[in-house]
Amino acid sequence: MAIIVDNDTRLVVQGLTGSEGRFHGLRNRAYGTKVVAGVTPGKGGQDVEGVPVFDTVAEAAAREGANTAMVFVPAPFAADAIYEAVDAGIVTVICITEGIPAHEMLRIHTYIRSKGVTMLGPNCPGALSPGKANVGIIPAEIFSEGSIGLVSRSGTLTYQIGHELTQLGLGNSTIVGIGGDPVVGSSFIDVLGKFRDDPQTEYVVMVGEIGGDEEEKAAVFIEAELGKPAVAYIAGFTAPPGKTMGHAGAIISGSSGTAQAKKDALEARGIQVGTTPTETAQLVADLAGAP
Amino acid sequence: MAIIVDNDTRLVVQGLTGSEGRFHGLRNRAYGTKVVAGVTPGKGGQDVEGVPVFDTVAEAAAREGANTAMVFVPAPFAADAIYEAVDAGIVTVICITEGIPAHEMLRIHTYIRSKGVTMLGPNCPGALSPGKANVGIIPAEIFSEGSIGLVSRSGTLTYQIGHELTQLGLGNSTIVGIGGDPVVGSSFIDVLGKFRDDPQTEYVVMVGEIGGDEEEKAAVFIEAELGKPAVAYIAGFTAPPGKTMGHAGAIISGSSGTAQAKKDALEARGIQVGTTPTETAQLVADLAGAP
Amino acid sequence: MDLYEYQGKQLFARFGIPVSKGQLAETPEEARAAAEAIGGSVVVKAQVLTGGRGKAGGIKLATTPDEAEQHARAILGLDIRGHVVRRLWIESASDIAKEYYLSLTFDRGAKQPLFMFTTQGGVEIEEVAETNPDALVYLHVDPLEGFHPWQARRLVYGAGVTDPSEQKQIASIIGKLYETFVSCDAMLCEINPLIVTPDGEVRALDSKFTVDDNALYRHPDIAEMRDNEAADPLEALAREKNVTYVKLDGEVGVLGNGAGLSMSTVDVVTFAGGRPANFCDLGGGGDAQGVVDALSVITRDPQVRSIFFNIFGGITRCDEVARGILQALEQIEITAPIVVRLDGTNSEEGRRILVDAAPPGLHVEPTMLDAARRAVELAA
Amino acid sequence: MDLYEYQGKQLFARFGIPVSKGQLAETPEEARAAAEAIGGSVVVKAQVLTGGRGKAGGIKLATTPDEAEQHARAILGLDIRGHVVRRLWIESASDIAKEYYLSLTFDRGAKQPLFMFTTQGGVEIEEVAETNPDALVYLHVDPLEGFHPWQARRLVYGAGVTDPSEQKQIASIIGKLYETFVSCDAMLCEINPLIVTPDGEVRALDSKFTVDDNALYRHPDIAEMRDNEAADPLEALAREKNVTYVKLDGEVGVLGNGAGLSMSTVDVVTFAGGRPANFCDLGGGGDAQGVVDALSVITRDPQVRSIFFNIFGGITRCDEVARGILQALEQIEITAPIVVRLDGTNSEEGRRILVDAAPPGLHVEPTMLDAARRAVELAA
Repeated sequence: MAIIVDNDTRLVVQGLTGSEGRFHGLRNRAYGTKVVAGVTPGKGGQDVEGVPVFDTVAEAAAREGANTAMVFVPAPFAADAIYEAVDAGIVTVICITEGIPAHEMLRIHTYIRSKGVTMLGPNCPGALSPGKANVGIIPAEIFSEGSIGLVSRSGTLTYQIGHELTQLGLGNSTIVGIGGDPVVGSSFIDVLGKFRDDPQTEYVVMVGEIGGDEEEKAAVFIEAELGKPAVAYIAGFTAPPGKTMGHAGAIISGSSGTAQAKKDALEARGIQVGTTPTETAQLVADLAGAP
Repeated sequence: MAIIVDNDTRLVVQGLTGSEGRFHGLRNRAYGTKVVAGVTPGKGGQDVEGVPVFDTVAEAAAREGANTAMVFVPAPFAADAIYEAVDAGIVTVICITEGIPAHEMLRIHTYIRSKGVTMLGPNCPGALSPGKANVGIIPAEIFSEGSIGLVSRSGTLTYQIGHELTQLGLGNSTIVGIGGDPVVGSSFIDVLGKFRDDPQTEYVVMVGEIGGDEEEKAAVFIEAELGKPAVAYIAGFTAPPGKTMGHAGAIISGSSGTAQAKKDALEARGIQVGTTPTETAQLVADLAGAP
Repeated sequence: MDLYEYQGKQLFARFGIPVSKGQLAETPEEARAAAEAIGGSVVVKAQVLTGGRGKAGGIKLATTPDEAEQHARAILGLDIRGHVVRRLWIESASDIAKEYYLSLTFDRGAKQPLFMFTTQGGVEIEEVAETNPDALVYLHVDPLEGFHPWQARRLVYGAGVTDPSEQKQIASIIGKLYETFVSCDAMLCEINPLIVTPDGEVRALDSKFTVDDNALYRHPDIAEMRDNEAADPLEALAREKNVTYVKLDGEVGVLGNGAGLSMSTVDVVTFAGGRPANFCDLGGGGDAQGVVDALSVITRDPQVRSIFFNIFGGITRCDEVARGILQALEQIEITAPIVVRLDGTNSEEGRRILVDAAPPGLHVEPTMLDAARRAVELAA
Repeated sequence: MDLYEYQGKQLFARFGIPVSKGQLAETPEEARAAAEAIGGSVVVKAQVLTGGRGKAGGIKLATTPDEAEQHARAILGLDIRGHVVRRLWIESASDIAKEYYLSLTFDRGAKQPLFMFTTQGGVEIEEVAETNPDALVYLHVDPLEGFHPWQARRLVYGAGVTDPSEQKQIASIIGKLYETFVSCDAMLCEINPLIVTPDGEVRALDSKFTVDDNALYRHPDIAEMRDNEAADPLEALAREKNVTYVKLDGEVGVLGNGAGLSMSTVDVVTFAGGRPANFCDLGGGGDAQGVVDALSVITRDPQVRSIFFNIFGGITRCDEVARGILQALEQIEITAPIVVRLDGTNSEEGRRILVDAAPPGLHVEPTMLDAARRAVELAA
């Protein structure tokens, strides 16, 4: 099983001919992901180390059966690329690109929901289901296959926690980066719902950070509906209000979105929150009864 | 039973304080329709012969439980009135106003579908379920209660056929005017689907006219899914191409939308088409075994 | 409302779609002056609201102002499919390497705007659709979501445009055409041909442009483009008096209330063996003055030999219509006999009013069919 | 990006929202000239990117140009909540009959723009929300469907505005505010107070305006409004070098890769008993030059007494980071000791490079926690 990406994933890389798209697209293929096509307008007919390139996503879907898109096109063109993927029938869109204007994302968010599309990002590291597929920029070698679902707003922090889990002998079902922008395609709850329905996933780790109230909402969901043990980590306890901390979405507005508020909300629902990545991994290990 | 309007209808009249809104709103109430509210921005707090007037549809819905809206506001403001009704939770919108730009209606059509709202019009006479409720401008005294569902793009032509049915001793479940504009809220098929599910309706009469291809689509539906005997009438056999015949939607574009093409499509599906209103009524009488 | 080629091009230009330089001319002298002002070779193009101008001799190339004047003299006054040429568009002549086709139509069936694009332009699109359907790319646009650049790419690549500069120019024109279409409340925007010049420039060489009549209130500049002189004079008169009137070819003047019933009335006259002279809809609420106005238009048609009044009262009150008829008979000289059928609201009173007054040549009939037959008889 | 009051008002005015006449002044003399040009009584308003100007003495009424100059002299240079006043907005004084509140915010939770309107303006909206929640009307707008006039009516009638002229003016301002918000990619547009003058005119008397940094690329005019001098000088330097840097108050300079890990690193320093001097994110793909740039910003802070490098290599290659550190040590004078923790991609090679070079004051630690403790110790 696993969620979002797996052996059924047939990936089209939008922006495959760009340097980043090429690097990560081929890296994903090397991992075993079925990278079936690339799309770069005007470069249809070319190929990137054997991966055929098309002018439009519609062609990639029709000719190669692509069902998942990874978006690597520059921010000013990324929103259009996402709409194109959705309108071509792609059901999972993973947008690595960062810097898409928040208003564009409001519209995209509303639109993809009406179409039943799953989207990660923008500004996300992608999703990795160890042993099955890797779509995005997550360094797969850190992770091993297992029963822990990991969902995070951050890339490197995820690697850090994944690394600590691996050192404790624990593996992952799927590692999901939802992205660090103020509006992203999937909320924590969306991903937690998928973990709930995934038989491979037995435990869940949620890695949040300051800004917004998705962690607070997720706390309610975890208590009421997840039905699996969960542990959380929150970054940004020492962040000052009104400052954007690297991620466009990581900002304390007035008194809302603080790490402490999120921690309190989680603990009030009986969810343990680690103070450091190390402690968080240890909490999972304790739950999972690892060595 | 009956469809669209009935004893459960709680009507708010948008534009109740205008001369037409007032005249027909009160006429509908006199028939027995539950006219619970009017809306005219800036006139909240007034009343029209005991019907309370509100500034917004949201208030009319919250305070008087309105579930159906009749739109009588001038064309330039009618689209906004429709959106307002939908966003206030109204589930049935009947727009009498004519002259709403077709592009506005494209957007409204797309929007109401996503919200599951039933809409008649614009440029329609409304709906009458004899003995239950009348919403719109249909002269109810011509019609009697019975088992024949009548759906039409035209007002007076509907009265003509209804009159002939009444003279033959036949009554109606509901008379539905979908409106004469190029884009209306409900297609023939939408209304036929409701007649199919309505136990009171045993026979159906469809009154079409030149323009578009809704009658052709309806022919397919009647044959495949209606499951009740149906008769049709089409107006405009002698209309020249490229001319708008009174209704904005009644226009033959190039070679499409002719009355003959519609008649042929209906007859090809085994549906009888009357040449005159009188003959059409007689065909129904023959089917229904009336005196 | 249909626009002339040059009017459509003016709107195209307003939204940034490239068109050739040109000027309007209504006389041979103006055509010469325009050719001089534009310079070089020009094309003299008849402005008529119908197709087939080329075959009818309505489009001519002129290499000199002299020649432009001569062509203008020949084309002005030409009758092209019933349309007399009164305006010319004098336009800088284009070298044409390729002819494409691009249109955006209002798809009533799908309830969405529909793009059509093909590299097989310059001929009727119906022809392409029949003989080479794979060459025609269709694309609907969700009216709430609006247009996105990828849609232009899908059309351009889908139709097999391979030159990168053409791809870019056409994609840009496609986006601008959508903007034009929505901003102008258009029902049709067609560019045929969309040409590529030998130096690779893409331009709209023709335009077919229809605007939603119901939306003209918010486009006063477009509403002003209407050429009232080009319309049938009776239809122009009707528009002035706010009467819904369409001229037909026969002898039985027809007047009904409501579009559907009026169409049905015209049909019934035909089935009764007569030829309707017109379609005329009194509208939903017809009052006495409306009846007078409608009759004054109908009777202006010298072909009319009888008049058939078919009224089913709903909101319309039949007594009011009866009074209108009597009033009209006083105010206008009406020689044709009038057959009246009244039913519905206040029909008894209406009939009584007419029977009591009993003006000469007025016949009251009980049913729509009876009345139609009588009117046909009287016109024979 | 936050805008000054006067910049927000300029954008308001561009979209037709009424504001008072005013001029910018950076010296007392300019303030006098502005007051003369505007005429009548003026208000001298400190332009700072924080609230509480009034209480801090940053807003003064002047009835003469002399007085305006005096006020300007007093206000320029004031420190308001850590912001030094360097600009003044001299504005025609308004008579105020009523004070309302109107805002449009980017509601991250609901994923929709959110209108808030109340007739209880002029105070902090949080106060109204607490003490008089029924007076505050909320309304979300579907971002695909866009704004409709009924939404303005719902706000205006919902808040109990009864005067018809006010209703009309405010409804119009609401529509324009939505247009402003969407067209400018705003995250917040707040008008507090929205005043009604004694003669019934409605006007925006203040503005709070935040624009999405990610959208500035398509608003070069707004991007130019940024006042680089108002920012912390180190943050301004960082922006110039494209380094993601936020100044904090402590002594341990922090540098991580990725926003989440960098935030976590700052936290861990705190939990280890230290005080972080900054947040600094090397970004996802950090190369050697990026490391040099980041270090050059961090070491410019005189408070920094140790530097903590926390890298988890994914796309970032640890060997590249190690080379960057060595390069920086050659190019910049760095006196503070550096603690480095490298994990992930090429971390072994990275550590080897550092251990082999063994520059003085550089410490390599095996884990994030160990490294944090060491950095805190070294800063003590």
